[in-house]
Amino acid sequence: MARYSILSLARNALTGHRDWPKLWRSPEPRPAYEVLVIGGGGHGLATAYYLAKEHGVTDVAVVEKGWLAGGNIARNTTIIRSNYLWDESAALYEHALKLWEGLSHELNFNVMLRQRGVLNLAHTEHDVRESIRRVNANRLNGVDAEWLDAAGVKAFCPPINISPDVRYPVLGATLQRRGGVARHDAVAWGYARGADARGVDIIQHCEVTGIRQVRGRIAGVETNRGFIGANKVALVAAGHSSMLADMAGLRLPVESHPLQAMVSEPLKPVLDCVVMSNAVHVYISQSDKGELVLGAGIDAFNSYGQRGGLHVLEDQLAALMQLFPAFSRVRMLRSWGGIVDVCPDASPIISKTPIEGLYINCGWGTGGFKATPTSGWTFAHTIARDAPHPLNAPFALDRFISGALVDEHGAAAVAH
Amino acid sequence: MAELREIDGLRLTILRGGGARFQAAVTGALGFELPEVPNTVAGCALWLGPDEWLVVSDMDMSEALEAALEGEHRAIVDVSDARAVLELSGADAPDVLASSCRLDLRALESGCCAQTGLARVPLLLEPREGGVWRFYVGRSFAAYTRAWLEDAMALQSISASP
Amino acid sequence: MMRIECPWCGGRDETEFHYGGEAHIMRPENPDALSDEAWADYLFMRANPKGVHAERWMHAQGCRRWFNVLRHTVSHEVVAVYPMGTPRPDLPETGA
Amino acid sequence: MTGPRRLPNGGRIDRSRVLSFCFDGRRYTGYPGDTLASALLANGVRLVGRSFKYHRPRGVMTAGAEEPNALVLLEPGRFAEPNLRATEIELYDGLVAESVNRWPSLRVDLGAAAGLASGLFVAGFYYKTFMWPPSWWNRVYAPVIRRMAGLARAPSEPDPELYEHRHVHCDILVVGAGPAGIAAAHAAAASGAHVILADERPRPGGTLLDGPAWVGDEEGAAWAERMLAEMSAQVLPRSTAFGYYDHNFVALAERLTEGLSPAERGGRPRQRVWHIRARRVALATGAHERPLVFPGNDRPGVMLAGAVSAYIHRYAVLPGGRAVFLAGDDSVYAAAREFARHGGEVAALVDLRTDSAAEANGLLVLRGAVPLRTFGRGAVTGIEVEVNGTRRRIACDMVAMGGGWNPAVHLFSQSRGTLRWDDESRMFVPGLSAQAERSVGAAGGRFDLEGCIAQGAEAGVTFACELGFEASALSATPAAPAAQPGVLPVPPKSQDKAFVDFQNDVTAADVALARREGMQSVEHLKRWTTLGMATDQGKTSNINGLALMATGLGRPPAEVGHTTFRPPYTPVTFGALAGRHVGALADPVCRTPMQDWHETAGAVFEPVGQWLRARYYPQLGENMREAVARECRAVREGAGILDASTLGKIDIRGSDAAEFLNRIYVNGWKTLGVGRCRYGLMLGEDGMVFDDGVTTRIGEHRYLMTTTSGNAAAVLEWLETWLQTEWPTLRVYCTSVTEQWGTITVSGPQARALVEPLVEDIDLDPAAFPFMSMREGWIGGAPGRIFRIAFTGELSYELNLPWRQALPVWQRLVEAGAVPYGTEAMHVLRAEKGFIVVGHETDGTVTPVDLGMERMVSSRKDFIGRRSLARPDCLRPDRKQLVGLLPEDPLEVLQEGAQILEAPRAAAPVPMLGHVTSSYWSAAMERGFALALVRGGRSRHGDQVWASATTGDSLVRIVDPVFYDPEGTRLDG
Ligand SMILES: Cc1cc2nc3c(=O)[nH]c(=O)nc-3n(C[C@H](O)[C@H](O)[C@H](O)COP(=O)(O)OP(=O)(O)OC[C@H]3O[C@@H](n4cnc5c(N)ncnc54)[C@H](O)[C@@H]3O)c2cc1C
Ligand SMILES: NC(=O)c1ccc[n+]([C@@H]2O[C@H](COP(=O)([O-])OP(=O)(O)OC[C@H]3O[C@@H](n4cnc5c(N)ncnc54)[C@H](O)[C@@H]3O)[C@@H](O)[C@H]2O)c1
Ligand SMILES: Cc1cc2nc3c(=O)[nH]c(=O)nc-3n(C[C@H](O)[C@H](O)[C@H](O)COP(=O)(O)O)c2cc1C
Ligand SMILES: [Zn+2]
Repeated sequence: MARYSILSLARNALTGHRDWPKLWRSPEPRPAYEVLVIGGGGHGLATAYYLAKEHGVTDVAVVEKGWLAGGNIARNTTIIRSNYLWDESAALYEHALKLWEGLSHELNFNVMLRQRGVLNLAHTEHDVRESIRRVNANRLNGVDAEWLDAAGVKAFCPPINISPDVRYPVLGATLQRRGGVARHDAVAWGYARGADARGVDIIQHCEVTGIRQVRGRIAGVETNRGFIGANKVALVAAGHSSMLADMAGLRLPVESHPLQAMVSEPLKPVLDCVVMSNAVHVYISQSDKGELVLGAGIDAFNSYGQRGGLHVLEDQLAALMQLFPAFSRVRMLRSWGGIVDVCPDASPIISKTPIEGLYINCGWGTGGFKATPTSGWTFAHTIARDAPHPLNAPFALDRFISGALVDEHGAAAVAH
Repeated sequence: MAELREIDGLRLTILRGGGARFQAAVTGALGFELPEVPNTVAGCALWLGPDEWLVVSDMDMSEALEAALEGEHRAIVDVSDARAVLELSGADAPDVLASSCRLDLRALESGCCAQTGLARVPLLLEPREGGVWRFYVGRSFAAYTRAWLEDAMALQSISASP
Repeated sequence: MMRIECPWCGGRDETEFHYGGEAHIMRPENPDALSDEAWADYLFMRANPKGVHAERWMHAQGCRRWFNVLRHTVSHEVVAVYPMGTPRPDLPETGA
Repeated sequence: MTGPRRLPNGGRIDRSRVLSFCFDGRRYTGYPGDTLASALLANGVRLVGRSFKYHRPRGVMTAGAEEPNALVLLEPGRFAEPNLRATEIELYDGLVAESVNRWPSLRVDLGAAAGLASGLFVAGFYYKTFMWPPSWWNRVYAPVIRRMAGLARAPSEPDPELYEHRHVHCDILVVGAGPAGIAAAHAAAASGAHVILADERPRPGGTLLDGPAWVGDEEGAAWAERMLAEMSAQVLPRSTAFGYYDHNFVALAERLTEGLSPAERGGRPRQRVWHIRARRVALATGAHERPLVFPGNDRPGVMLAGAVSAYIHRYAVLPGGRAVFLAGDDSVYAAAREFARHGGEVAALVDLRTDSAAEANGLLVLRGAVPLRTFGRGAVTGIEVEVNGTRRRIACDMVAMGGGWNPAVHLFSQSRGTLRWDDESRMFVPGLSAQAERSVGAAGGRFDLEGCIAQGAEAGVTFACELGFEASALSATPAAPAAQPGVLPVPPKSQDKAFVDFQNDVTAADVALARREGMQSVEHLKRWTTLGMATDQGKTSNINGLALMATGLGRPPAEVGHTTFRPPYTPVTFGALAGRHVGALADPVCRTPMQDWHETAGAVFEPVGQWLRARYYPQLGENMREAVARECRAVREGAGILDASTLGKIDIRGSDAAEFLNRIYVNGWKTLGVGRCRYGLMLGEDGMVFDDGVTTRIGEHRYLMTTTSGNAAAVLEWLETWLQTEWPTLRVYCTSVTEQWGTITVSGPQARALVEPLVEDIDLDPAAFPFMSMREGWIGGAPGRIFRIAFTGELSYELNLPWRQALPVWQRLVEAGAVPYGTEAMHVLRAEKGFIVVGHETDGTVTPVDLGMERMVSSRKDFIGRRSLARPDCLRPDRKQLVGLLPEDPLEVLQEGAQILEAPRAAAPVPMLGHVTSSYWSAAMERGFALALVRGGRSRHGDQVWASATTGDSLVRIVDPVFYDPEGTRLDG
């Protein structure tokens, strides 16, 4: 892998940028692999990367039905934080945040992590109580967290409106200073480049259409480019997880919903942190390019359409008008949707399955971007060792049977 | 131009039940047949659901209904207080309504009624003779609904002015 | 935004309805007789197809009746509306 | 005359009035009917903006919505609107606009230094650098990148203007009022169908206004006017269809005050978002001209040829004196002819093709030419072209280019219609429709006027017939003339920048570099280079970009494909989308019968669901704690009254009502006598507590259920769901009566004395009216009910009065000495009794057993959620259980949300045992106390543990959760 550096950039500038190598190869699929990862999103690519890097498993292919990193990784609002309520989640997401903090260097690819701080607003006494509960839990779990009153919120985020005269006034907020945003596509590209350099075959436009088992054991996958054998198959298909699980005869506690987001036209810097509000249902940040990036809640129904209804965006902007009345004259530039795989407890599944050689990583719903590094890291461990890492052990499929859910609905605000 | 007023003094009763015997008994008590066609009005009853009507009258009908329906599976519930009755009229009324109502107003004429939402408030809409739009709206929502409509009326008259 | 056909009130905007998820998930007759796995299946496991989905909707701002809908989860085309308690109708293959 | 480039006559401007406006601090004049862009061009202003990345000087390039360059900040100040396209701003007197993305000024922009280092700043460079030293990224690089990026400043003041919404249904919606759209609307409306015709521009006519056009022997604009006058369609000018959603739902943004200065707007709503549900949609959105990709194609003065014609005909502006026309298709010839006819000098008509038969009217035509570069510092002064191997430099002050046309398929594609690459015409045209829609005219790839009109009319008639209207058949649409395809770009050889995406500074070289680095899918190309992601969304650049990629890969454009078209077609104001759901109308506020009274009494409110409930009533000089303590004491020592009207109330009727309650609640209901009340707990099917409340049997087969205030609607829906979907044979009807009954809770030892004078026919004696029972009768002259239920532990009467008659009773009680108390005191009082509140003590993970209510849970029947309680995790002995906590320091009030620890805080991670769910100062106990959920807590009464809060850690003792009157001796007063 050609290393990127200021020098390499300058050298290439002199030669008219003729000599940059490809970020990754486009190999033809080989007949069989040790591990076949289905899904070239952030999580699938990170899985392949860590399989190679941490476990020396390089006989790996990632198959992606469309263009690389075109699923939810291409369309999320990039919020990164680790201030989850329950111990299990806090450990998982905090591990991710630590990986994030070294990721650009690890990958030799600038993923443009910007730790500008994430505010989760509280608008009711109930919100306040649950926010403080979470701050306390976070601190005890070693996750940085602060509680700000309304004045503190205003000081941290000057454009926000904390007037008590609005329908749902800002009473305070939790702040995670280490939280922030990153350049979503770069994360996937960086992992893809890193995995490719370690020998992983990344195969785009290769759709898995069937999962072959022989005597209860995984044998490989059928694809639109033919059968590919594999000793182990890892499903990391986000919104399409149910479809793939179904090919293996598995049912999942997952439903796929549209989740929409939008950007405004680019503006000079005006909002330096991430602001999320559960009660009025909107979240916003400003990207390095200057657009305001906004999202809301899911559309209610099941869909694979990558689009939702205008009313969801309208409600979300009405909510925004309470928080940032000055943004009223800003304009929406583009809106889009993704397909999010939602679990009943708003927590992911990173797990072995009842089928030998089949592993699944899904259910990240509206909030898996921030977990990308650890999702891959723990999943690689689970696949390579055929046993979960302690970090992902609580996120096994069997929790739906035992009832040991990790319910992040109640207290963890919008799960982005 | 549009005008909004609140109507007082109506008795509102939710009536639930079904079947031929029920129908007959209600007809006996009220003197007309309950509307069976969804979203229509017959006599003083508005269709709310396949087994549910709103009876609107000047006097309390519940005793008469209870008596007539003795032994039937039914519900007769006084909601005279639970719902406020507003009436919007005037040439601009449809435009004012269209500020938030997602129904096809062209398809609504007197003799019809429809439950729907207006500005996030659920309500029952009854177009009446003379271009009058009557709303039955949850009493606790009435002030907000009025405020919304008055605002829409004000904007409508500004937009209409040259 | 979709337009959904209430069997009683006719076509209304999606915003008037509440979505009820997958249809035809019967509450088990005798839950105590079920294994934890079988109970989990009832509680949580869903078909979640990409294609025609049998699902429940309730006309929340209208007549408040539940009904079943067959809807394509990619095109969002509503292909059938049918009452609660009736089986899923057979459909000719839709290419949607 | 307004500006040196204004033609002496012609144009669709009103010369009777001169408008004055200001751009970047300089005053100019223009006419009504001008856009800011046309007025600037008329005044000879060519430099109007700077590009995003390299801060290159830019001028007006187009005459419409596709403009990538001429972005301004309109009306700096309260009425500021960032990033508007000058080509769309209607001029008004006193208009003030500023260029954007430059500092300190448009002419001298230090950001242009980025252009000097542009050798480094190629596509994707961010990802390769700014990583050393690591700490510099956040501190140095990122802030600098951020400051460089972004276009206009964000508005900083609240919006002084309003926006509204409108929802309509129509038979046929026609988008675009060019010849095709007008013909469609005319034909459809003639049938009697309800037709809406919308166009983004102020004046209908489309391209008919852009050049000479004849419909038969009628002048084009006159034809348009006549057709519009004849038809009964609803015409919406200044209305952009920005989104085509499911089931023929199209959203439009109408600009109601466009062309008016802030002072002239008179409080009128600024914009209106139309939500249109159309049975059929005709898309007649025209086409966008494709720029040519050649080195230096971004210099101010380089424009689209069609735009040149449009400026001449719409605004009587000749945008240049001596021009070179670069033709990639025949329509450029027409523009050149118009330019010459109106006094411009055509230095040359440079045709990139060799085979055009277009009429040049004696202009100098150079065929088979290749543009090599342009010259000029501020704006273009010349161009170099290569013809037959020789280079020619031609002096000019304007270059007009046209590479062909791209149908405006945005809405079609949003409607999920699939596009088809047409090899013959070299463009993406609408393929298969997915909704009840048709693309007509240029939007459908049809470019002859006669054909556009015929196609439009045919769509109008067909739609009308499909919808059952009578429409006369028309003569068939004539066959399309042979396609006259434009040219697709080829990678230029020169090192100079040849721009593809003008706003985001993506060059042909960037496209090639992306390809070499493996970013070969158009989606990767877009995200690696930002091609097509600017505020114009690639209207002028997308097709050129993908064509370059296709050429580079040696694959046909059809295979390379296009990126996804997404709403909005052009940017839409946030405030417009929010509509009137702002300020006081933001969200419905539910009001109780006593709401006015609470407001007058100076109550502090808290949102609970859609209600605003009185939280406490501070009296002069009181803080919250004092007020709440006073209210609590009043209840414990005298009598308080609480407005409990917000509680959900559901009338449940039918012979199976008891059976139904049995299935819904964890406890049994079959033995409850008429007139008796019982507390019930309902679970989700997952076994977790969902809601609670008291239900009273008010008749043989009639119950009144109460629910928590926030959950009332959800519980009713829950009940209906089970009845309708699982148990349709149960004979039960549920009706919400929440707003039928105003509810006043009178509580305290003096409660009876206060209520007694109000009631006429109810014996309040505890023997006659025991705890947990209900009586009907007359209360303060109104027919009502009294419930003897007590959330405070004191003697209590919950009065239910008809909503409209509750306030007088409330007032009488206050006059008689009852002290109003709010939700906060209510919470303290109930917590002293160890009563839970759903949402405090529960969070969706708590079972009745966790709450110590296992004795309530019936083992003799099934109920919703029961099976889940038997799952292994619900049987764990170390589940978190409800306990009381007493801080060792009695003066301390623990923080709600404090975490419970075995020992004081140590290094993280510290194991947590649970958390404080409710915590208050108890006036009765004169100390702080709390409820908590603690791991295995029920067997730990007496243990000392720590409560860890943001404010510090405190030693606490685990106790029984019932703090006050555990024997219940006070219930009867
Ligand atoms: C609008 C939106 C906003 C969001 N905001 C945030 C946020 O702010 N913070 C946050 O943490 N998270 C957020 N998320 C969630 C986050 O994007 C996802 O949880 C995460 O990206 C999912 O993991 P992934 O990247 O691997 O998924 P994807 O990128 O969706 O990857 C799955 C891949 O599998 C491929 N695939 C599917 N089926 C097959 C098949 N049969 N054969 C081969 N390949 C197949 C897909 O094409 C896809 O590329 C948001 C999501 C959306 C949609
Ligand atoms: N190559 C050529 O010769 C060539 C090229 C282009 C156009 N033309 C001529 O152009 C005409 C095409 O007629 P037409 O009616 O198809 O197109 P048109 O361009 O005349 O009209 C389209 C109209 O739709 C409006 N519009 C576009 N998108 C919109 C949206 N989202 N919302 C609201 N309004 C929107 C435009 O502003 C315009 O007024 C014909 O006369 C044809 O001869 C010829
Ligand atoms: C964080 C973020 C920022 C984005 N910024 C822009 C932008 O500035 N301009 C733009 O056109 N699209 C922007 N997009 C949206 C993409 O263009 C695109 O809509 C999204 O990746 C979904 O893909 P699709 O629309 O092709 O389905 C952004 C997306 C994300 C996730
Ligand atoms: Zn209905």
